Amino acid sequence: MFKPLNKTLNFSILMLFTLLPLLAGLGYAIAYSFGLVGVLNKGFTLENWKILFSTSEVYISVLYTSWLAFASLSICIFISLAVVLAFPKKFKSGIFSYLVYMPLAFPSIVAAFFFFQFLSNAGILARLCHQLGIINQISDFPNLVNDSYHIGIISTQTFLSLPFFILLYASLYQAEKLEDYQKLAYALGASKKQTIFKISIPILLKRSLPSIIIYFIFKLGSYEVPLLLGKSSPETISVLAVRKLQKFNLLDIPQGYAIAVIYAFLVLLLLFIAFKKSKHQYEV
Amino acid sequence: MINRKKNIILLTFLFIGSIINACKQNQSNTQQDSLMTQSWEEIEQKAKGTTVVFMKYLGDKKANKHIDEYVVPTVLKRYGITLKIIPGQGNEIVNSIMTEQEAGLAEGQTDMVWINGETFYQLQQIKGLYGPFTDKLPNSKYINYEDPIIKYDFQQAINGYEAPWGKASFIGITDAARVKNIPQSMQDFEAYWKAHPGKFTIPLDFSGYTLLKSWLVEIAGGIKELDGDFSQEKYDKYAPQLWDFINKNKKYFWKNGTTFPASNVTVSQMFGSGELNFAFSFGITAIDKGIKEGLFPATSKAFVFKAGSIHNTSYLGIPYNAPNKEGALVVINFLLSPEAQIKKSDINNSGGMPVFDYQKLEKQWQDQYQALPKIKYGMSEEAIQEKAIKETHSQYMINVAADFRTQVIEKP
Amino acid sequence: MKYSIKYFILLMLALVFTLPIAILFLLSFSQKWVFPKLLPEKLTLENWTVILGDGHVISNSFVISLSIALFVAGSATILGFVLSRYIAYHPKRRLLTFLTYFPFALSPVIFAICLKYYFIKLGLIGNLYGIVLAQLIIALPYSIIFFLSFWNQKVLDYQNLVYTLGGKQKQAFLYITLPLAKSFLVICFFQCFLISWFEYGLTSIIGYGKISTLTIHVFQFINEANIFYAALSCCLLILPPVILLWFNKRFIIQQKG
Amino acid sequence: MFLEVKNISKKFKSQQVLKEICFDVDAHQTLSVLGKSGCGKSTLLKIIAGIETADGGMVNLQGQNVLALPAQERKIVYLFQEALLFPNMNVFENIAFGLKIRNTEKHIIKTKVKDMLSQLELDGFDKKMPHELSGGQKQRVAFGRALILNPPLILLDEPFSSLDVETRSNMQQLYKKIAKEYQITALFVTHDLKEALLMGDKICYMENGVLEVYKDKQSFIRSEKTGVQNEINFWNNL
Repeated sequence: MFKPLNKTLNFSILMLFTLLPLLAGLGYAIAYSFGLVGVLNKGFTLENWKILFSTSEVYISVLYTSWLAFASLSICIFISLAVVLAFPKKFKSGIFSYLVYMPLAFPSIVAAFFFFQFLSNAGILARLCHQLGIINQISDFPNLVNDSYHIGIISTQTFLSLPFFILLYASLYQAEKLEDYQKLAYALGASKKQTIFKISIPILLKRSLPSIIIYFIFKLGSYEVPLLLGKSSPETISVLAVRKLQKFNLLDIPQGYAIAVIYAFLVLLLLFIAFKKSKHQYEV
Repeated sequence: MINRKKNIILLTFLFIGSIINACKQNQSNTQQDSLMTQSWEEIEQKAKGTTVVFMKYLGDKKANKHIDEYVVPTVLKRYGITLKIIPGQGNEIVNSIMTEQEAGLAEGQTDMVWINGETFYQLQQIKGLYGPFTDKLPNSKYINYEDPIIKYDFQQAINGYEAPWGKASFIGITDAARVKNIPQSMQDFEAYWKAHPGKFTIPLDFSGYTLLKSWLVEIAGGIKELDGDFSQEKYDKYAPQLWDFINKNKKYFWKNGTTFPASNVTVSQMFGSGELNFAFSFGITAIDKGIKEGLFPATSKAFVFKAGSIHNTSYLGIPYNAPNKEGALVVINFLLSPEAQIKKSDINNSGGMPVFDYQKLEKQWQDQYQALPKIKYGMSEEAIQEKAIKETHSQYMINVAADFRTQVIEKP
Repeated sequence: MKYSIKYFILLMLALVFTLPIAILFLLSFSQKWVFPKLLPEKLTLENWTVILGDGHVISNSFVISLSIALFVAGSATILGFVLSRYIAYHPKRRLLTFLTYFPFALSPVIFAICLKYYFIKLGLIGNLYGIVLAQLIIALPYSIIFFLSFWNQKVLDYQNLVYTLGGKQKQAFLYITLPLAKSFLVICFFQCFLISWFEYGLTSIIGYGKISTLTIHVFQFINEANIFYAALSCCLLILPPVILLWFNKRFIIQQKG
Repeated sequence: MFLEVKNISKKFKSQQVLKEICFDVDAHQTLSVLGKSGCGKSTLLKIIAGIETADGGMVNLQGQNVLALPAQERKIVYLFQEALLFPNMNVFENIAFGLKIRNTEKHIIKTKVKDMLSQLELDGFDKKMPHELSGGQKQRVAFGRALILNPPLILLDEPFSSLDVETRSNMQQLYKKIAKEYQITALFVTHDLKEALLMGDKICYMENGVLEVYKDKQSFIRSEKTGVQNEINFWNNL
């Protein structure tokens, strides 16, 4: 402990927890999807991949998952930027510096459960509308969960990632000396609007880009929220993969693994981009 | 350094390769072993002090409570067996056993499972069950294994590989106060949906798929047409009509048919809250249970779809690699006993129909069974029995489940 | 006028952050709550007394979850601290960091599905060892990545300074590195605790339902539509992080001062 | 000779940072090393201090080759560009650190540190935390932390470069005074021409990993590459 561990030992432990599970897991998924392992598989075949690509299910799922991640992140970034630029000091001390952490105490499953109770047709918001005389019966209330516009999922995801981005921008605001830049911009004759849109936002966005990509990857993999609040179709990648692996048809299992492989490569690609974008920055 | 890295990567691949090879080895087919030659007393003796892991569906609050408060403590007190309940149903069970098989594990994680239909069929396909074992159970004497509803699980002979636990019949639930003329045929339903949009949906679980099968039977003109082995030809003939029927009408469903709830539990809740006018159940006692719980309105009524009430039995099985087969046998035997069966049938507990043959019971059990609180709101056992129809082959269930997704859910 | 809008926004923000907790607690004390009643008909302590009563599954799960989370957080923090140092000063730092990011970024459920087979093979399914190992696979990379920003040139300079002043490695570690890393260690421990404490998909697959952590119970209660118990177990899940956050927050502020 | 450095070379990847460096320093003398940033000065100091390895060569301190010794045993103190006061310790504890890890008795530490504090004109600062000090004060504490060990050799890596002009000249004066008093032998690295001339008894110039030693200040001033001539011309032409 006091001495830096032996290099080989260090390397081995690191590989044990990073490369090994990765290669082993991915190797298994690939082997399964090509029919090389599995009780019901009968040797090498391309059939599973062919079936997978012959239906639109998987394309739609990838697009849908990306869209959900994109939408919730955009809203979240928009709110965080607005809030931080409006109240740059609120989150450094005082009650808000504590409150802002609250959503961090929510596992996704709890957040999903709460938003279901809050937004569903017989939920708290609907009851409130009923009491206020806005709606007369359950069916008058708009669909906010399991809905076609994915409002339930997007609100939950936004709620879950809000503290991260608020705190990120609040600290970047200070670290990047944004106040000085703003003053400089004013001194050079920029209007308030110009300063916000030409100086503050571009600086914050640029600095946070790697974090945004990493967060995007996390959102791609989210499982509990779309499981509880999503529609039966389309499904996010994780939900689709798990369904293929655990639901009725045993012959779907290899396809489930194929989806896992596709997802893993997608993550790899995005990570690669995130790394390219951050030459000297490793923090999330 | 680089060399070492290469070595490790190489080792990893070797590791994966060896495991893949291990999978290809023959799975053990030695089902019969010394276990069955033991006397029942020896089995009970061996089971004492052990733990039995029981994987079952945990979607029914009351049934869970019954297991927790009656079955688990009784088994512990009487046989010294610790019964551990873990959640899992249908394909999750198949999947778990299958992965264990792939890993070549002699001892699995579960000792007994609650299964039927396609799960049994799939487990048999992968030789995932231990058996035959029902002959060994002393309490088998109360059960008529020749009764077709017990002998065949979704048209598949059980051959002693699973022991019956409960009988079920598929019924619809509605609220007489809200629905004056209860629809029964598909035509009735179509008319009803158009008149009252948004009040109906199909859960994506075995309840929903059984409803779909009921309609498939109705389209086929009766269960006779779909009796026996799975017929792709017949399926291809009738299923498209079913999908047409639903696609034509789904805009009148809950949330315009753009989504379907994951389980009947949700549907029952929405029925209770008035969001939906129909729910489904496999137990004739479900309505009494629901009213008692305060979930359903007192005006709730049971009804049978035009095709009839699909009857099936659910069973208890033992995975081929169960580490504690003796314990599982003892627990299963207990669950088959008249005492446990009567307790289970009580509407205050799980409800549903017992699997014993009433005629084979001793007098005291007959009396006890008669003394159970009678159903007040649902349909009587006799009334449903009249309309009972057989289950179709499991492959219909598998196909209906898969095609409902591709033909209905994923079609805009 | 301008100020009132600002305060309104702040008020909304405060509501967004607090309302969920308030509602979950309200639900956990409720029993009958039929539409369209805004408030439950019955507020009672019964749910809590039943669940926190002797030997109830939930109180057991609480202890199990807590032990797993503490253990995972502890080992991930220590191991991550050591391993991140190795990576930070490694000539192939970028490559190693990239490798570490991968298990961290991958969806735990999908990861679990792909690894389940090996866990079964190694007898690590359905027991605590398996869960701890599986969660470590997720938490350790986080910890490593977290500490990478700690091991900068300055820390190295501090250590070298101690050496040139005649300090041994042990002394440099105890007197300098550890105090410097204190706030990092605390925050990392907290985050790893949360990773384990919140984990559902991976734990349910590797734990096989045999190890019933709190999140698994939440899911089960949701599945059987038992919303009051679900809310209660949600509250149990939220409470420790909220408390820890409070201390953590104070700790961070103290460090800055 | 007190310190003899012979043929020290260092390569980072493909870049030759130090090329066959040779020089020596007499006891109680300060050698200034002038060079632009990135010329290899810091690397040279780090090799002598033992926190960087050399590819080849020899460093003799009081007749002993120290290259094989770990940093802890060389008794050479390296002063970084930044003061690097331990943020978790107050001024007293910072200065006492080297003594404490040598398990020196408490009362001895106390007197020694007190003396050092007054030498450094820091009386009454003992309870202050590093973040409460100014840049010059921090640098003085860092000095004290090194001097209290009575090291045979001190390596100073641009210690005053981050200070403002006034503090800087104060510190230079203070250093001269203390160097004399404690009979310090030191290597003083700087990129500032004036400072190099001021601080060093002897001066050398480093460029692209090559070190040139001038036998006296006059030859240093006359040399073309050191930039002294430019400077003189500039002032003359004003």
